[in-house]
Amino acid sequence: MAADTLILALLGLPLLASALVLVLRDKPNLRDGQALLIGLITAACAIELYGRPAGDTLFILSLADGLDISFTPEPLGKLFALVAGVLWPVATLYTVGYMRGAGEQNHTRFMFFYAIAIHAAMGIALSGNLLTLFVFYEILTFSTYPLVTHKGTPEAMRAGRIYLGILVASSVILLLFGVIGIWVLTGTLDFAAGGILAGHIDPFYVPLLLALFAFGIGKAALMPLHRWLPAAMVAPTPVSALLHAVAVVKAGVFTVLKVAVYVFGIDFLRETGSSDWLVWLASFSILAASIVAMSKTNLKARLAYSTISQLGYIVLGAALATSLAASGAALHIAAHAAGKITLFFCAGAIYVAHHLTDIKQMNGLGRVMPVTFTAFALGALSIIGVPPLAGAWSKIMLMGGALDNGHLLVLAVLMISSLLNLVYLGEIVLRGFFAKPSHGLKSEAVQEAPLTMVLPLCLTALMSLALFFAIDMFILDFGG
Amino acid sequence: METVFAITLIALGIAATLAIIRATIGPTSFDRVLAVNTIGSIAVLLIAVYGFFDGRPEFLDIALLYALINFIGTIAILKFFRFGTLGDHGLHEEGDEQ
Amino acid sequence: MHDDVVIRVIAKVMIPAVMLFALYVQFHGDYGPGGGFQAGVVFAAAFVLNAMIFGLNRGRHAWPARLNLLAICGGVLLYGLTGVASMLLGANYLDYDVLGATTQSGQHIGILLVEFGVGLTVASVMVALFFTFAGRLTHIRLMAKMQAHEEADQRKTKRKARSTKKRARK
Amino acid sequence: MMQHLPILQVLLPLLGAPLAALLRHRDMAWGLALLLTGAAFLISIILFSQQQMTGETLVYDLGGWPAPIGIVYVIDAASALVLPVISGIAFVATIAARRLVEAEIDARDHALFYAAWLLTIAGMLGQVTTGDAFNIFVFLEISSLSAYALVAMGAGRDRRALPAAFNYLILGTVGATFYVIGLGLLYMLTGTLNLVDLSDRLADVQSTRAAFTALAFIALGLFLKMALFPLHFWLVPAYAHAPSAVSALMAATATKVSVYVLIRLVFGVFGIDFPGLADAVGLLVLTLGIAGAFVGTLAAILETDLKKLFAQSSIAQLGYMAIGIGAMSATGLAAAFIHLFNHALMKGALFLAIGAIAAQVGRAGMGTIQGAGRQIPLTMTAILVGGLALIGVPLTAGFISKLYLVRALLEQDFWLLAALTFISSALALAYVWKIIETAWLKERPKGAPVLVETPVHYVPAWLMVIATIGFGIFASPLVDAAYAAAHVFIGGAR
Amino acid sequence: MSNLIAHWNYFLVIALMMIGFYAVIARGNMVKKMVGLSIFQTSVFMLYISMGKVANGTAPILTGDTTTLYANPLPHVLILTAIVVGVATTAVGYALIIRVYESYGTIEDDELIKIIETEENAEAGDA
Amino acid sequence: MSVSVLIDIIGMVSLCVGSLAVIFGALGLLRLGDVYQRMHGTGIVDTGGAGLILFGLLMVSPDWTVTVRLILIGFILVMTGPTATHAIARAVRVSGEEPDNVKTGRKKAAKGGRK
Amino acid sequence: MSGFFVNAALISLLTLIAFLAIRLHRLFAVVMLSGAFSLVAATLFVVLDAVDVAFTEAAVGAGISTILALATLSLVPANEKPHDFAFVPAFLAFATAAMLAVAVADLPAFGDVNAPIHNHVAPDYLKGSAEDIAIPNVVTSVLASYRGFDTLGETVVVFTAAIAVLLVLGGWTRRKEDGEDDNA
Amino acid sequence: MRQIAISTALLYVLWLLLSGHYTGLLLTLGFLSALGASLIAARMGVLDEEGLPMAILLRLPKVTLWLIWEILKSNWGVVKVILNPQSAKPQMVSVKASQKTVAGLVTHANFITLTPGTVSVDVDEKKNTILVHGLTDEFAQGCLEPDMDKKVSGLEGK
Ligand code: NA
Ligand code: NA
Repeated sequence: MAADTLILALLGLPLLASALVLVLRDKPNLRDGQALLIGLITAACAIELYGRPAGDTLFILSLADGLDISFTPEPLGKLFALVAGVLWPVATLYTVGYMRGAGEQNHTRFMFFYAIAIHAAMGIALSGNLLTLFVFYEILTFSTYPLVTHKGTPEAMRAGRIYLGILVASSVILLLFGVIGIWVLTGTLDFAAGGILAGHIDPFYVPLLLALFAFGIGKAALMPLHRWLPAAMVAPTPVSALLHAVAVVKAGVFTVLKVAVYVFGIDFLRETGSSDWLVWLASFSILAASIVAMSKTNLKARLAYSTISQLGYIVLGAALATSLAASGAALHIAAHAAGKITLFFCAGAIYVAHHLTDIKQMNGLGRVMPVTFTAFALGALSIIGVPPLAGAWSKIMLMGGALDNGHLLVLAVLMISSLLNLVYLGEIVLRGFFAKPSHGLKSEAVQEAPLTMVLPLCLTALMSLALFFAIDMFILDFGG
Repeated sequence: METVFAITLIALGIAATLAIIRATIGPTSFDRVLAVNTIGSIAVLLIAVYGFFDGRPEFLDIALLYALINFIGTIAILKFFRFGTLGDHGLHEEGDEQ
Repeated sequence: MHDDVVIRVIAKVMIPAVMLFALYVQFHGDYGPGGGFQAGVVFAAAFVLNAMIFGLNRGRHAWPARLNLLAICGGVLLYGLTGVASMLLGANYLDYDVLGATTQSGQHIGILLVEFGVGLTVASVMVALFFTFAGRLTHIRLMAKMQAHEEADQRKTKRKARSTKKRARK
Repeated sequence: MMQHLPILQVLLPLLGAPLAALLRHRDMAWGLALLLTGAAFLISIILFSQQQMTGETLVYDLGGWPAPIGIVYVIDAASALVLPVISGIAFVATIAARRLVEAEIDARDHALFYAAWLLTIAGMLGQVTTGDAFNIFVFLEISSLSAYALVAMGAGRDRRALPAAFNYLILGTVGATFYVIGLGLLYMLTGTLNLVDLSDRLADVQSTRAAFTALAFIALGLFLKMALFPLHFWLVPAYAHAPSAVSALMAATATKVSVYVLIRLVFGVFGIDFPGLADAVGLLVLTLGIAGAFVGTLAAILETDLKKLFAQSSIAQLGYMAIGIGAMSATGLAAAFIHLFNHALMKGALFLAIGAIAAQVGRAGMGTIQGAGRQIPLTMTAILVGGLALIGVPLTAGFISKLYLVRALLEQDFWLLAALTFISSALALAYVWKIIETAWLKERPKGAPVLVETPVHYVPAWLMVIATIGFGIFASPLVDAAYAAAHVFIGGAR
Repeated sequence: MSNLIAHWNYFLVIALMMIGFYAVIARGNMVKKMVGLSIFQTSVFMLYISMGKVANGTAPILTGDTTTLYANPLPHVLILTAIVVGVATTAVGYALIIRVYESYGTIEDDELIKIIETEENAEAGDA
Repeated sequence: MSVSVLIDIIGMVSLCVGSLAVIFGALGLLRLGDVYQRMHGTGIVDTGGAGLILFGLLMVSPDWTVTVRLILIGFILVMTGPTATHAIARAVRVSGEEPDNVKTGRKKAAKGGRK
Repeated sequence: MSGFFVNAALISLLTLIAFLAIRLHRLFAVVMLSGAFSLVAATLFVVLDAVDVAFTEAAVGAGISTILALATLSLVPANEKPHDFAFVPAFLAFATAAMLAVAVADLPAFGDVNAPIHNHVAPDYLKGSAEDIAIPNVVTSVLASYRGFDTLGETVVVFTAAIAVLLVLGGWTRRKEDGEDDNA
Repeated sequence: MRQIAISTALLYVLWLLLSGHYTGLLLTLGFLSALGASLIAARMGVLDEEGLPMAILLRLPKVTLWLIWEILKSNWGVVKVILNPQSAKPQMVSVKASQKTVAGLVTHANFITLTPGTVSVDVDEKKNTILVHGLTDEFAQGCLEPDMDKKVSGLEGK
């Protein structure tokens, strides 16, 4: 198969799945089965594409002169496509289990928009220029809105408004502004190795332009634009998984990274020092979100703030503007994805099996749900950065990048944050395995969630482990 | 001859001014109608004389029109006063005038 | 106002003369002030005078509303179609040169036709305006009456429908 | 007959009006209107493609009298672009009109209604095509007078249409009179009324105060006509209380024509190099445009009646067109043309869809559409797409508009204005989302009237929706045409 | 001063225009607005006709004498059209005034606004 | 001293006297006591004033088309002037207005006029 | 110079009438003054050599407009609600006038034979009317031939007014409550 | 029918007097105009004995000079009153008219108004009386004299 065909497959398969979901809406098993099957094929395609050398640009159409829809399978994009592609079938399997287990309504609508969101994520990943990226970025926003408000309660509606308000407003006010600004400055929107901006702009304005992207990409949840993420916790857990691991926030930080690398160019950023301010903001975001996370006792809320903190790492990687840091950031996309999806799957499993959401009620739960809690522990350790789990590598590389760039204080930030991670994630593991049971469970017997949920979370937990060893495959070279 | 025309024009102007004063002070609406009707007559003469003054007397058609409009306008105003409408009034229903 | 004998008689004398004056103005626009528009207004003035003194109905009788509408539209169409005739004769729209044997006679014919169109439309429009404005009160009464009729009709049909149903049931 | 196309596209609806008035059967009047607007649409498309292919300016001498002596019709890149917008919308609106008019207007009035309908369309087409400054005024009045009557026809359902129509009449007439005053000064300075001739002869006297005052009066008059903030207050009641078909037609076309005339006069006659134009007038238009964008958007957010809401949004959208004009550059003008085109499509879709609802229940309030998404999905989807396009979501026509608008501002280094433009357009999300949420995410209240949709209800709106998306994806031809139109007035490269 | 003499006709016409324009925008009575509008428009007509005047000229109806100076006919033509447009607008305006009075019982702007506002508030209350 | 000069002089005198008559008529309109009396002032304008001025113009009329028009204007004024005056007078009477200090042979007319 | 005084007198008269017309509250008087205004304006047009315009203004302004206004007054209240002097509109009107006055000072003098408008296009009309069209009244030839399309438009405007008035007043689009009001 | 013919003829004469251009086209149009105006007038119902008082119209020249003299006399009389408004002694008198036709009665009333100093205020068709407002006693009494009444009745013929 040619690379072009693979790209089309990655974009088209989720659409096909969504169409079939509608067609097969009256036959739930068939509907969910085909989604899973297509998800697997998509994953295979993503893996296949990842293994290919960088390919040519696939041109789709031109909206107008200089405004094209095109796709370029560059390494960073392929990595994100891989993350999304591989996690999709897993998440689908889990979704099926969760939706049936928790008795949610409107299953078809949910599956439909879920597939569309994957389509949008693929589009973002493989986008060949800023316009394409922006288009799919917006599709992702609008397609996930029905998922966030899925429950239809006033609370869900309010959350949906915050979600849409922040994401759309930031993107159509700031991000689009930045995109058009670059279009006007350089005359092109195509991504290019080494960036396209050098020589087209007075360095004085670069930090401002960078700010348009840093804040315009609301999905990166950089403080203070993070409010939507905790608000969206009202949605069913598979949505949280989608938001945090597979598509939404990953798309955000991916976009930041991609813009830094292929539009600004990391060398240009470093030489002009334009991203220094972002280093500090990301650092602040990392620490502040960690501290907030510690104060939350709702499991999903805590995980949400954890995500905000972790996204800071990736933005930090982009802002440090060294090859090593950027590679670390890219790796962290994958590492955090595997880790965080595990954690959310576990949270969902806990909810489905025992209807628990508060951490304080989970004392001793590890003995009731040993598999789930083991997986949770693995995910948590990966995120904390403990070898032999994936998160360790990315943190090391980020530290190395900070050293390269002379940002010694960032080292301290990374250390402190790891410590904080340990505290707020470790607490859950410790409570689960070692605390005296405080909940009103009838028996101490093992009582796990359905297999369709346990299987995915085991898979993702193992991925975290596998990633650590397959690290060679995931170190991208951005030159410079 | 020009001078005489000019004198006549001035005289007509003075007369028009006097009539406008009457139209302004009223006191009854009929005074105003009467004054406006008079202004109309004066205007007819003014245009006629001005045509001669300007050497283009063939524009008397305009004076003729003025005279007609003046009459119709006065009738309209009076009708409006007496019946409160320009159309069918009071007793008459559609189709039984006369 | 026909109860006032002086006004009545003088109006009767004036009205035909006013109409003729209007037509004079219509057809002498080439030589002096005036033309279709002015003629139309003056012609309408005759109708207005007539209607004010002898009542709207006699005016409507002399010049029925449907005919008036036809005249309103006919004037515009006469003007517009004169231009179309130029087009059919191979010239640009409203180019009168081709309408006659010579360009001058063509121009004269064209101007005569379009001015007549203007006069026709303006006269009938002014008449329509006067009748509509002055006839407003009557119109309101008429509409109320027709509305009442319609409602009564509807009620009747409903009643009939109901009774047929009843009968059918029986 | 081919050489007569420039006049025919105006003449058909113009002379169709008296014919329609004479018809006794309403379907015949409608059929005639449909036929004639369709023909005008076809002709304008032929003219457009002809102009695109040859790139030449077509001049048609009316009465056979050449330019400064007689009145000419001009088909150039600019008029060729705007004509299909007007006639196309008119055609689609006429398709929709049948059902809407049937529901809202007494059958005895239909023949006259369609006569006025054709007149307003002919008036707009005439303004776009003519190359004579005074002829613009005449056709402006044809379209305006008939529009006053059409708006007043809303009184059958909503008596507020009457004062709305009256205020519209007063302000419209004041606007037209201002235009005439400005034109008088121009004529006094140059001795001609032909736009091209005016432009040539104005060069000698362009530094006089009189010339600048002429510009000011013409611009002011047209600002009123195009409802530029703060001269916009007549528009909302007029559009909101008019019959639905009329709202759709007018919201999509009427003010656009005035925008076009403004461009034609300001850039085509005075020219970009006219002293004081770029600094004084440009700055004023930019300021008013951005202020209008905010005021219109904020007012729309507070509205609960859909027609009013989108009428307020029109104020904002006109503000964007003004911004394009105020940028005083080729890109700016192109952006104005693009938005003129696109906004016509979006507003057409929105008002046709809302009209389909209003024709059933009388008033399209938020309560009416609550939970209507499932009952009339196609209609509500049309509103959804139209709304998204107003925000400027990618792959809709609105996105392209915004892209070029901001580009124009950035090219001139108006960074702050560009930022404000972005902010105001993002605010549109608030009112669009209010509608989407109400229609799609809330349950239909018990006892709410059952809404239906049949092809007559949604097909016209969907034609516009398809165009909105089509021109959002394949924008290239439009952008090229818009640039060509802009280059009629301002030279220079893309 | 010489300017004042040379343009006196224009200045007077402008003063007149001001009165009409004031009436349109300041008066709340609809009939008054219409009267103001017609004064405003008529004064614009005068502006045009003043332009067309040629000193020592006569009306543009040819006499056959080649030395005669004629006034410019074009402003006359334009104003003829404008007068017609004006009366058309006036007719429509008065028709609307009649209907407004019939439905609202007033033709005063401020009273109308009050009625409409009350109505709309009530409507919003229902919604 | 030809006939034409004589005619010119007659015309001039007629115009001047007519001017005076018009002014007196207008003065009467202004000075006389009530609306009935003022009608007599209008009468002067319509008859003496208009007649003399038109006659004066007639004397200097350059060709017969002008003559015809002057005569027609005179005719129309003669016909409409009194009619209008009478119509006003009648309207005043119908409205119930009685002339000032007048010895009237009739009782007040029945009330009519506007509702 | 005599023209100066005739014009000045007429325009002063017009100003007086206009001033009175907007001051008075009795709408009937206002309408009558407006009719008188048109008559005087028409006279001014004669003085300015615009005989066709004068003819039209007399027939329309003093005739038709007055009659329509009277017909309207017979259906609506006869008196205007008194209003205070409005400063903002007065200022706007004054500003507009001032702007125009400044502009007008730049224009060719009143009656100037050498003004551009008398030397461009207009001579073509005067010449063409004599030679090409052979009609003495140049206004007619410009109106009906040179600018015949404008006049078609003008006719359509009149037609439009009729349609509009028939729709608004003669039409059937009335709500039931309205009808009940009328009968009361 | 006869009235239409008379009216057409009269109007055509009026046309010929006004026109001044005697081309075939205009002569034809003139005739058509006269005819058209007459036909419409007939449809309006204004072409009857009242509207077309041929007898009076034809005899009118006979009294013109007398009328002009009367007008001039009364003009002078009114001017005197205007110069001294206190001398006005207004009066209303009812004049008995002897005319047999309505047109004659109207002519009488208009003659009264035409001579300043007297205004016909009301004309009663049935009683054949004219109510006259006189500016002074003399004017009012002048009306009561049968001079004018006889002249007008003479116009009616028979
Ligand atoms: Na003419
Ligand atoms: Na007398």
